[in-house]
Amino acid sequence: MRLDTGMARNASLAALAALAGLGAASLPASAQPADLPIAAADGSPFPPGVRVRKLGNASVYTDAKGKVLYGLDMRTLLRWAPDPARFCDADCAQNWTALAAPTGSTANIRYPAGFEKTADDRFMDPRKAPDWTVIDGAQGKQWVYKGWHLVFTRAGAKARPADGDGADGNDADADANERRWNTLKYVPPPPKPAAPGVVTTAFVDGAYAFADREGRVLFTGKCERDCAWRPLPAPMASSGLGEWQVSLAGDAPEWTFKGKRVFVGAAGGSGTVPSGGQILRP
Amino acid sequence: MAFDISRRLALKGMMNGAAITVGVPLLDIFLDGNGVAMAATGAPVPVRFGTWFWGLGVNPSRWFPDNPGPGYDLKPELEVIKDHAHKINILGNFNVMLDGAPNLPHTSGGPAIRTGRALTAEGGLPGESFDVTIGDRIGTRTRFRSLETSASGDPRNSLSGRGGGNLNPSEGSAAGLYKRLFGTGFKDPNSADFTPDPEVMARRSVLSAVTDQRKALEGAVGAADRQKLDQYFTSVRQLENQLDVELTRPQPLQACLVPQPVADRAINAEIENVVANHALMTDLLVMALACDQTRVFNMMFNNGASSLTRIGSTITHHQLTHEEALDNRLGYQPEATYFLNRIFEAWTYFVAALDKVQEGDRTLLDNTLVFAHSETEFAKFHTIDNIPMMTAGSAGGRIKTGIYVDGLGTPISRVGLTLQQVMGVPIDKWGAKSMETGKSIGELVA
Amino acid sequence: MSPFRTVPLGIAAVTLVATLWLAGTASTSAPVHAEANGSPALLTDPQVVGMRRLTEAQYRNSIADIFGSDIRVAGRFEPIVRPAHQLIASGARSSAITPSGLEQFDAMAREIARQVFDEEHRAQFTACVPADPAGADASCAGRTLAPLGRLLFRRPLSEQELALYVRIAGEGAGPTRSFAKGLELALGAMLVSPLFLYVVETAQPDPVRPGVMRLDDNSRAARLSFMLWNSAPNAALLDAAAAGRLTDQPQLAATVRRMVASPRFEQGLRAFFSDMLLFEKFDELAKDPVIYPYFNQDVLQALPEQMLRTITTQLLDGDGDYRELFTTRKTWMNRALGALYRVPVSQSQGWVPYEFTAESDRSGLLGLAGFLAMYSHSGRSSPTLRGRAIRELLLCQPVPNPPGNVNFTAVQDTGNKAMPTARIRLDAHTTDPVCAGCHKITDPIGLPLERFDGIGGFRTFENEAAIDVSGEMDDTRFTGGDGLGKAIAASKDATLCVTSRALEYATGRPSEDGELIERLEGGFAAQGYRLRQLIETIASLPQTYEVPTESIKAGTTLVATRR
Amino acid sequence: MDRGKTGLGLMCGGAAIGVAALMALTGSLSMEAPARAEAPPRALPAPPPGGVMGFVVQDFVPPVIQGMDACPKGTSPKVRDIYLASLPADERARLERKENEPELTKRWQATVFGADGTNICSQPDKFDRPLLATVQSADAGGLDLDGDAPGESCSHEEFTAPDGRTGIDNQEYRVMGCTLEWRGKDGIGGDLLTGMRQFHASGEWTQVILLRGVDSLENDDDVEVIYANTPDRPQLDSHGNFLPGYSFTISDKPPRHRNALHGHIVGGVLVTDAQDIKLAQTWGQGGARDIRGARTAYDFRHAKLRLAFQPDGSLRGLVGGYRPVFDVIQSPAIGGAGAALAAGIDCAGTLATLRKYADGIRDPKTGACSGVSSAMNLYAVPAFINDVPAPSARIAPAGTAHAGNKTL
Repeated sequence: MRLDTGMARNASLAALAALAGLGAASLPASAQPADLPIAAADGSPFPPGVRVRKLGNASVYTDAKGKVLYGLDMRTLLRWAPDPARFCDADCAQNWTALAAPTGSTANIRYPAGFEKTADDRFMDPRKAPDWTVIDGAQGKQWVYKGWHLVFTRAGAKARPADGDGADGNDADADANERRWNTLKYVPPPPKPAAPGVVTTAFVDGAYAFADREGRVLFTGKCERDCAWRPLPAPMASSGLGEWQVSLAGDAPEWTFKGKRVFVGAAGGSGTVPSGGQILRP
Repeated sequence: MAFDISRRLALKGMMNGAAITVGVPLLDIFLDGNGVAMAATGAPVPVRFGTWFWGLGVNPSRWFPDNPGPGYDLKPELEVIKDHAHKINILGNFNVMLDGAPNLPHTSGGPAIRTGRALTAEGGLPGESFDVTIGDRIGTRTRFRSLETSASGDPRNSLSGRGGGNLNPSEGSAAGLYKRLFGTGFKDPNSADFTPDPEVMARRSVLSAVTDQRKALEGAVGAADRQKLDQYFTSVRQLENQLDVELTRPQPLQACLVPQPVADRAINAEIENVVANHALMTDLLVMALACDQTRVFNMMFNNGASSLTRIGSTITHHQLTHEEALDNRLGYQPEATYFLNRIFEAWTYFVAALDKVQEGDRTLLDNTLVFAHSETEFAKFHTIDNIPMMTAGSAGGRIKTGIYVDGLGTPISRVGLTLQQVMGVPIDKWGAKSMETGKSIGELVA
Repeated sequence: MSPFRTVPLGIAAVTLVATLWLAGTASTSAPVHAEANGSPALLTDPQVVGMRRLTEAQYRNSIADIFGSDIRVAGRFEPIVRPAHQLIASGARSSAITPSGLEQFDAMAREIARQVFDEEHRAQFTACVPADPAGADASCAGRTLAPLGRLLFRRPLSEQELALYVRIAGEGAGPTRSFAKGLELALGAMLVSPLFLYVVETAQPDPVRPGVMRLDDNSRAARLSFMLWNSAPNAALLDAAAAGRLTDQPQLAATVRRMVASPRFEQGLRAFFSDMLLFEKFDELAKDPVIYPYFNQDVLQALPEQMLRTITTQLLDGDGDYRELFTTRKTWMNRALGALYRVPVSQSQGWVPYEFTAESDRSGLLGLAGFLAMYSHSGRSSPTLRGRAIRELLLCQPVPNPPGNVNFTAVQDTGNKAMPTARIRLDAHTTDPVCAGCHKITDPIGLPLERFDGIGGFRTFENEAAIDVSGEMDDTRFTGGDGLGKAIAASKDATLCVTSRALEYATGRPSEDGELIERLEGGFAAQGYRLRQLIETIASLPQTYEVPTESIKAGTTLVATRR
Repeated sequence: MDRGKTGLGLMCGGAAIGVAALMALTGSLSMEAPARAEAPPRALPAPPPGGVMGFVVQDFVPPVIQGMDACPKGTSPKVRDIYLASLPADERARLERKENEPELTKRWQATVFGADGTNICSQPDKFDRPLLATVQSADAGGLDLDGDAPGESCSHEEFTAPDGRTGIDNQEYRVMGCTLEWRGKDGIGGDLLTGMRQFHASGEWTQVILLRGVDSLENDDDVEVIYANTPDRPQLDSHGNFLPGYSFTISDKPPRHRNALHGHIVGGVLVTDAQDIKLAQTWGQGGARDIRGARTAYDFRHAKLRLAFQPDGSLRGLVGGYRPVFDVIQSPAIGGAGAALAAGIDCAGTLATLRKYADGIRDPKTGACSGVSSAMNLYAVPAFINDVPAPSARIAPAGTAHAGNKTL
């Protein structure tokens, strides 16, 4: 390659450096830290032995022995290692055990080196990675969750503690090694029910519920005379869709779900559903 | 009191009205879904749209005119466009609102302009870029829906796409562009045979059905309403004519001359080389338009974090904008500014090349709308308010030119909205969150 | 050319004639008329007595109600021009559609039709499964298009009409190899038809009063729906029309009562006031950003909404007295407006109720920035514009335009320390007797609002001079916005004005029946000036459905052009 | 054009550039601000009934003092110059000749990189680089941080503030004050002000101050001070100044920074008791952690506010505290090699110098300090502030995991 082109690359690495490996950061899919919205699983099969357990009001991944899985976000480790996948050796390895990939498996992902695109088609782009991939880690081939999170269990821990969860650097006193660790929380893949275009789903109180396009929760219930509940308006010309039918009883046509009236909550949370209303779920 | 306001008079005030028929022209140009403008001759003249991108902004105080409106004053860095200024608009003081999303350096500005949305994902676009939307309107029946080119040779340098991670890759080699355009697969439009668009034929028959209602309907109404119906059906007739034009074989494209092949040449970001490459690509693009091979194009002169270099030097344009300290007494960075001057020379070449080609009583430039923009205002600080933008050409008389528009800090999405509406995209609102707007730039719409 | 033969004229003619026929009293003689195409016979009975173009809002609401709010309506609507001192509702009666206007309607129609029959929506709107999804299916197309046509044309399609659209669907399905595409084309044709773009009003003889024509049932359904809900009639109304219930006075009254009691009435009331208060002017409102940094796009969008929320809160929540619209301190705030009014706003998004303090001097509609900014210049307030707007909009008292050759310099020079306030500048200006006449009408009711600047921001000084807000209206003297509000609330002209506007809004013509207006106003007063009641009365009034003879005989037609 | 609209993004090519840009600009503010900060409060209005006052922070910049005495030898060398300085005279002369510029560039840029893909900004701890030249004068803006915390600090020299206050701790300024980025080249600068303003106007960094229980602007020994971030975007006038009178709501979404402080007013100046203060600081690289930028923060330990009420209703003053040394170079570190190559910033050398002058965040066991004293000039205009005491539950709409940015 000619010198000036090479140097040209170098200078624009300025920009690219900033971008390198960060693309996925944009997707909620990269977000495991406790203070960020948890991305739903993509439905791809779990690694052998991995399962989901309830932990408090959330669900977390555990290994075969029921030990809670932790994610270590590789993007936060550049200061310590140019290849963050190799971060957890020596001291770290004392406390954290990598979730090993089955013997004989080959790495199919790697941390994007520098700024050049991952041209090498043996490795996939972490941004587009499925939930579970295998990387060359400090403790050998190990699992990676959603492209970025090296998967570990707490060494020596009994079944399923989740200490240190969410201590991801917001806590001023968090130990430098703790701050990047987060339990891998599980949110099931969103269902794809047959519903009118104005209806979507949202994850509310540990399960999916129907919502409108703005994410407001849909609920049903007995609406007393001149109550302030807002029905979900339906098209007059619609002949309905599966369990969703159009009621022309009132002044304005409205949707019914399994024959029940449908109302729109004030906002996203279950808290916005008035008393007497039951959240509608697929 | 000199003016007695009795109840009687009040009532009288409520009742001065008789049936009147009012016709208000909305747009003085007729265009249909395929963006066919009717030239005076009534023959269809394709109207084209394209973008011209340059990286790293300008020195605002040396670029933006002082006075909004027609006949704007030219600052040092725009002096070079002098001869074409009457066909060029300058757009300033439009803001990118990120709604809390980060200002990704050299990355947030371009996509915000092209999609009216704040970039929240690295790489790619937060939505469909308007050049693609416009292509869906006017580019569907040409051999290429659109052409993307990158004078600095980087195929990844693109701001065009349907949204998400994938961008329409740019052609970085002039030789490659020639092969794509005029190599195998090229059909001389003047010899190619013509097949009417079934969609248009279908629409034509729908309008006929509507027209057939005329006699009966008019027979049944009073005079005042018949007036309205007359105008309504005149309008339908007008629309039918436009479709008929589309259903008949187009006039030969007199300006279409197949150019000479282009030899392979080095591709790198050295400025002289980029300028030469840009000139070659421009000439090919001009013929691609004249021969109606495409009606939509995207030309990237350099990239956002510009890797342009000077002969014998390895310090890039981008590097200079940051490393060359700003002397606030001087008000700009001399070294970095060298590249700006070269960029606007290239822009002038591009505009002139389009303006050289005659199409009937207009030039190719007149029948084209070129939108030029950068990705920052002042690169040193990555400012994305007041990003420099221009348009050239009048899209077959649909927009006014020679004007400096001061956006007064309104959302930059107004530009994209206006361009799309002018090119016949049926939208009245565009953009998201703080950049959602329904207010197009009235000063420009002819 | 092509399989798309244009439909033989005969059929279409029959279609339309039959349409109009069926729209009127049932008859079997349609074919006869059809042969005697356009014969005078048509001009007698039944009769198209009016065509009112849909407003943008009515078009959008109709599409949203019929096909759902997720169907995008994108395009620019040719504006309906407001005749001087009248409502847009009256302008709609005489509004034509220009080529460029139709072009937009055509593009919108195709875009809507495309969405309705795209993969996502198709299933909901197709009444049956076609024999072959890649080909024509007349019976399935018919079953799908008939109900759509009824909703769009606000009356049942005649057999011939249906045949026409089924034919279009068939001819579309063939070459495109798609049943859905055929339906799309047919729907597109309906949406660009004058029968959709115009509310076609047809009349029938009044059985009880010979010689008098009255609107028939279908036309009444449409009129009620657009007047009270500003949208297309729903199934219930169309059924009522089909059953002839809307020409039966008691049943009509019952229907109206239900409709004004419905939450949907708010949409109708908003449309009425947007028309009465010239809200189309907000589209052109602009301010000098250097003089008024607090005026921006967010504020501009919020101004009419704040006025409408204030109106509906006062008139609908608890059926308040119309006159209190000029004295109430209850309103709504959002973030953008909060800064302009200098008040805190708790929510980042949306609106929160707010009540002005007594010291604010903000009294009802006239204390809101929407009114104050609209009737100001881009860089300064204008007592004259405000006074004139109050006269014309709220009191229905037209004020003459100023003569051409007036010298305004004195008024415009706001920097002049010798004449620090608007009052002083106007006094200087109106020493000219030519101007004095009109300024006497406008200024004394505009000056009390001078504590509000060109965008409605509060101030007590102009150029360091204290602002005098004393004023006078029809010989009553008062001070400030509060005084003005009380004066208007006490003015019979105000209630008379809204009465006449409501009647004009219902019929689409300025009423010439002064006695009727006075009588209605009397009833309005008797009911404590509750507007819901007034509109209910008007909507159930037989006169509202009477067809003035002038629209039957071929009247002369003026053609106006835009100034 | 309207300078007011000029802002700056701290990162391209590495946050370093931002820093470069940023610091290239210090000026008018740095020259006047300390004086302004102590403007004798004359004719202060009475506090509003209820004693609640709100402000939105418009200016938040390092208090650089212009003038030759701070850096007699000029600004600190860039990576390129450092490389040249390391060479024998004749070799230096040879490389400085125009025709050898490509070779020089190739060489100095090579010094940015180390073994197995490391570079001096992404992995600064892995390099041993020369120290930066420090500020030589005895004057600096800032606060006395250790006066009331003996034993919390490590040995260091102290500055005198332009207004005469002594015992000023500002080791960050001592280390960074001679860099081109902080000092600029023209002795006026001022762009830094408008640059930083863009961050604070964007809703990314926007800071608000809420005072409760203010009985007098002159003297009050008990004031509740909430110093927090808001996601709401301030409105600007045509000169880029924040417009007073808008409403802001304190962020209730993580990362959530809401510092509840206690202060007292003496002679029109509000001073808060020392306490850790955290504020958002997201370099918009797309973020090592999430799209809101690398999850960094202004992490001021043992920090204080010193704010003087102004007759026009605004607030002027300083926030000061000890920052973990690495935070100071967080931005160029995120930028990585680009920071060094495009802006010539020596992250490793800077980090080493910061460590040497560290005077705070003392480890009781080892006695070593890992933080530097620091201060920012601050100017805030009146606003309505809605407090949100407790973070509210958040729900991630489903489907958006794949549909992209709706949740962000």
